[in-house]
Amino acid sequence: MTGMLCWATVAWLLGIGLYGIVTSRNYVHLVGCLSVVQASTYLLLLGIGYRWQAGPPIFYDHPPGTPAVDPVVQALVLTDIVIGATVTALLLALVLRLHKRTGSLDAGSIRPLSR
Amino acid sequence: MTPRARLLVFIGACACVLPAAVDVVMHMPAFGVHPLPYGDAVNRLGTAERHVTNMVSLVNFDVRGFDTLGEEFMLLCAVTGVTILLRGARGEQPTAEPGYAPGRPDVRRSAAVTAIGRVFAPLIVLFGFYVVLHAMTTPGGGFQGGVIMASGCLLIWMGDGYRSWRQMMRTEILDAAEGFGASLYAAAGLAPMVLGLPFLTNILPFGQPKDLLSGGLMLVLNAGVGFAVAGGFGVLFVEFLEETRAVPLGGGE
Amino acid sequence: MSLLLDLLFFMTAVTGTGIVLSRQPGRQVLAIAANGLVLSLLFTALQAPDVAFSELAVGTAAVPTLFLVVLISTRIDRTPRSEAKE
Amino acid sequence: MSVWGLPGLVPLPVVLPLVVAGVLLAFSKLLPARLPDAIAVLTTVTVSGLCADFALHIGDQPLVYWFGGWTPRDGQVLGISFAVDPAGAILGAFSGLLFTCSLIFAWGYYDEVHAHFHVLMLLFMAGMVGFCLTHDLFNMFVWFEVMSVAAFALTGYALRSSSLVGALNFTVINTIGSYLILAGIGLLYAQGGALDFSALAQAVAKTPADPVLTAAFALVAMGFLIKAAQVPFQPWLADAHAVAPSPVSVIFSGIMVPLGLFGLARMVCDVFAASPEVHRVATTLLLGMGALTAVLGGVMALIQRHIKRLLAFSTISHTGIMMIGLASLNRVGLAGLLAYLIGHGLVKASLFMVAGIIEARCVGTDEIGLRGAGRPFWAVGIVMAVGALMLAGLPLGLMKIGSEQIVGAAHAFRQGGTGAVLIGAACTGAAVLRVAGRVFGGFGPVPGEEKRAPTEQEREKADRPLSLMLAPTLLLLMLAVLPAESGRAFLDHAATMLRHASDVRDLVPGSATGGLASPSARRGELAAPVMRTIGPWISVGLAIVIAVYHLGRSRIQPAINKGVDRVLGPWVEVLQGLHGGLIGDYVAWVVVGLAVFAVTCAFA
Repeated sequence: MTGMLCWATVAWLLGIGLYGIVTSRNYVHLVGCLSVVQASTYLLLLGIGYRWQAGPPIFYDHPPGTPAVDPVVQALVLTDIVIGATVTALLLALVLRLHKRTGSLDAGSIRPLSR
Repeated sequence: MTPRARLLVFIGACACVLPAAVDVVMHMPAFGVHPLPYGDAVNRLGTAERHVTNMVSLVNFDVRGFDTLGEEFMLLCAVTGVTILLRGARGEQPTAEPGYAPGRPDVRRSAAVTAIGRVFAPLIVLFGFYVVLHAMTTPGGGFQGGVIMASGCLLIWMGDGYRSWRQMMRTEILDAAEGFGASLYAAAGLAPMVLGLPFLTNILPFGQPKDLLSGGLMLVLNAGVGFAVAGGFGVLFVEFLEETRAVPLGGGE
Repeated sequence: MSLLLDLLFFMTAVTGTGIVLSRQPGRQVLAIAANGLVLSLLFTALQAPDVAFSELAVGTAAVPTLFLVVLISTRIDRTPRSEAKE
Repeated sequence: MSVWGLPGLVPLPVVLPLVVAGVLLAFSKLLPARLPDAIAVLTTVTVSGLCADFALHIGDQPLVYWFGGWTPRDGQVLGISFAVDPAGAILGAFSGLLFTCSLIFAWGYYDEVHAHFHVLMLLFMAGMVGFCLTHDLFNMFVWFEVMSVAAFALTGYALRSSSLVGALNFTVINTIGSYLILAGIGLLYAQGGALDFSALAQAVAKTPADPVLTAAFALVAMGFLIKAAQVPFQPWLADAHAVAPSPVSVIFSGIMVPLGLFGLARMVCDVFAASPEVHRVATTLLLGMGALTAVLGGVMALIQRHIKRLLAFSTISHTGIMMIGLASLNRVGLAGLLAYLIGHGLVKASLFMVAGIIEARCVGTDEIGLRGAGRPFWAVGIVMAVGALMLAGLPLGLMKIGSEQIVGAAHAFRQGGTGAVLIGAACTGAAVLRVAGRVFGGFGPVPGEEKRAPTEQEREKADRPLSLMLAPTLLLLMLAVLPAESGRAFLDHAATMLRHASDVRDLVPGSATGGLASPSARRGELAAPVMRTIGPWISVGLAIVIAVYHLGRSRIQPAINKGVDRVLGPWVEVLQGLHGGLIGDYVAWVVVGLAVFAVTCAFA
């Protein structure tokens, strides 16, 4: 049951994030929606690495050998978070510059090339 | 497409994807009980082979340290990109005044806010440093600590205002820290190659488990990440906050 | 444990939806920070303290700050104060 | 092994540019103006040399290198490995060559920002080489992201509003693609419990018909297809390539986009080698997508007036042609993919350099506005015309080998595909030929459908010596037209190893024949000899006819022109509208692509 809920949340976040991007009229809002899409990947990876009745993969208080969840997916998610932060920063920088150029944040009104 | 047509296309496509998604969810391995051979192997080997207690750091800096190398340089890439995008067009002006929102009253910050900022900023930076140091034993590491250090400095901005903050953050130093940290990571990986061992082989003594200085080469790599992330996020904050300053007389975009 | 996880999954879905539906950028910054917070809690519950730590630093502090700065920057007047007063 | 290619040096092609980039950044404010140029060129040459050396000295086994000395224990893979095979190494060497030429072309172009351009270019290259050589799925994703982030930043470099929107669209679509890949990696990890290609291939062989694995394939493939700009994910490419600085567009079109297909080839031939279900989905879908992309890209190229945008659409078309080769999944098709990738990369890189020269010299990229403006340096026009004919399928050099094999493979495996190859080649060749005729010859005073296309006034820094810009252009074009028959055996070997990546290492016993077996490949080589000799000339002829028609409109009765315009006009409007630069539209198409995958997986 919890598992289903986890995978369903992943699918929901992916879908709603894409919905947000498709309907977005504001570039800042769009960047926020992209982070929702990304949150779905965090959840998927950590959900896969989870194990009932297991502790964190840190053997400071527990001796090595106590049941622990998967450390590999956690390392992957850490990388994922860095990717998310860097891409968000880059996108926001683009958005800022674009706002200075055109005075608008509306994704619908700015076209890359004039007709 | 009109927004309406676009939404219809999106909904139609989602309707097609939905049955497949349900099928996949039904066939996913059982949550919390399926085998995890890779992670278990790391948990089994980690403390015995590298004398560290934090397995996530072990994966990040040793077993899959090559991924982290790429990750560090990805950060470097993004920061350089942001610098080009923002600094490239406006130039750098460490002494400029902040801009202000029209119609918004100019509230002076109270002495208490300033004091809180000045007291807590060093504390948070210190805490970030602590987090970096304890990567091998408890949760934390170069990345988390670096972000905390860079964010801690933001308290000066909130307490003392833009100008004091900007005078504290020197881009030359931040750039250098970032480049140095990332290069340190790569150089530490190259060092074993001089001895004829594979890239990133852990050649330093491993120390004792639960000891701050356990993990051998991982300590150097962790320090490199700490420098790179603190510098990188520092540059990001500087470049973004410079966007809130006023344009100097005669200088336009 | 199971109930706590269920609740946190639900909260994640709700706050994520909140980010998408808050079309006003100022409110969205809050939604992003709230989502970051819920995600950190969830990661802690999923026995991933390292990831929770990162998410707390990045998702509730650094990234919302960047969004906030973008909002400030798109709203301020860029003439220097001394000039504007004259 | 030669002295250079000591097995211990395998990580250097990736690590060297990273270190140089880090040092350049740390000392960016202290270095004199021209030094970063020189350092960067030296680095790219070294990387190219190293990779070429690997490519030439690998035997029948890939060169496996375990990072950190984490070799597998008791059958459990722990660390990350590089498995250098000839295909990956030759692509690494090729990207090094393109970066060298592009940096020489850009010499003196960017002096205002301290070495930042060089830092990004070096990281861009390191990402590509890592992507080509790695044998670990997540590591592949990391290098893919390094490559993407560098590309995002470089696209917006010019800071015009068009380049900013182009970069935004590029970033958003490609980042969605990355997240889809990551989700696919997650599903693979859930089912296979590993990230190493060979270990995953083993896991796939155990449960070949699992829906989770098929979904994982669909997600990862989507990510790579977005990068490779296949229909319906293609519009971002035109927005991004049109507005990026020309030295960067050289890299984008020359290697970055086709690398998406290379990643897909690795997936299909290595990780999913033992899954007949995936192979069934792949062959059906990839052939259809490739054919559609080849034709649509060609038609779109014909109705553009912004020279770089036109070239970008021709890249879309030619990537579609490569995909037709990939879709056959046999040795001939893969050898064709590799040959075409490199041949097309050489030609397209030199064409983008010509576009850069036009932009720098004539101040503009609008074909119609620049009519006759290139007359003073007509020699460049000849380069462009030769490039155009090469795109149209002139049987010379690597592209000849590539198209022969792609057509052969497509013919043997299913009767479709060949027509799409010819139409795509003819249309793109005609479009570029038209530009050459109009800009350098002053022909074509009456524009046709292309006048409806979007355009912009742009300029790039003009005071660069023409010789420095022309030298790499000529070098690349020469490499493209030189006879390459001696490379045939090498490419064949590379394709064989790429195709049998998993069973070379004996990890999946008995599953070597996933999809199509070698007999059909042999048939492909022998099939359609008529098509192989006549085909290229048909497309070249067609290209010349179309170009002459476009340029000769002024000689035709105005009534006929008006009639043609009335018939084609609405269709052109629709096509332009589909590429209108709205990010929401593009993302909607991504979801449509997901739906196509889902439906194909259900019914294939």
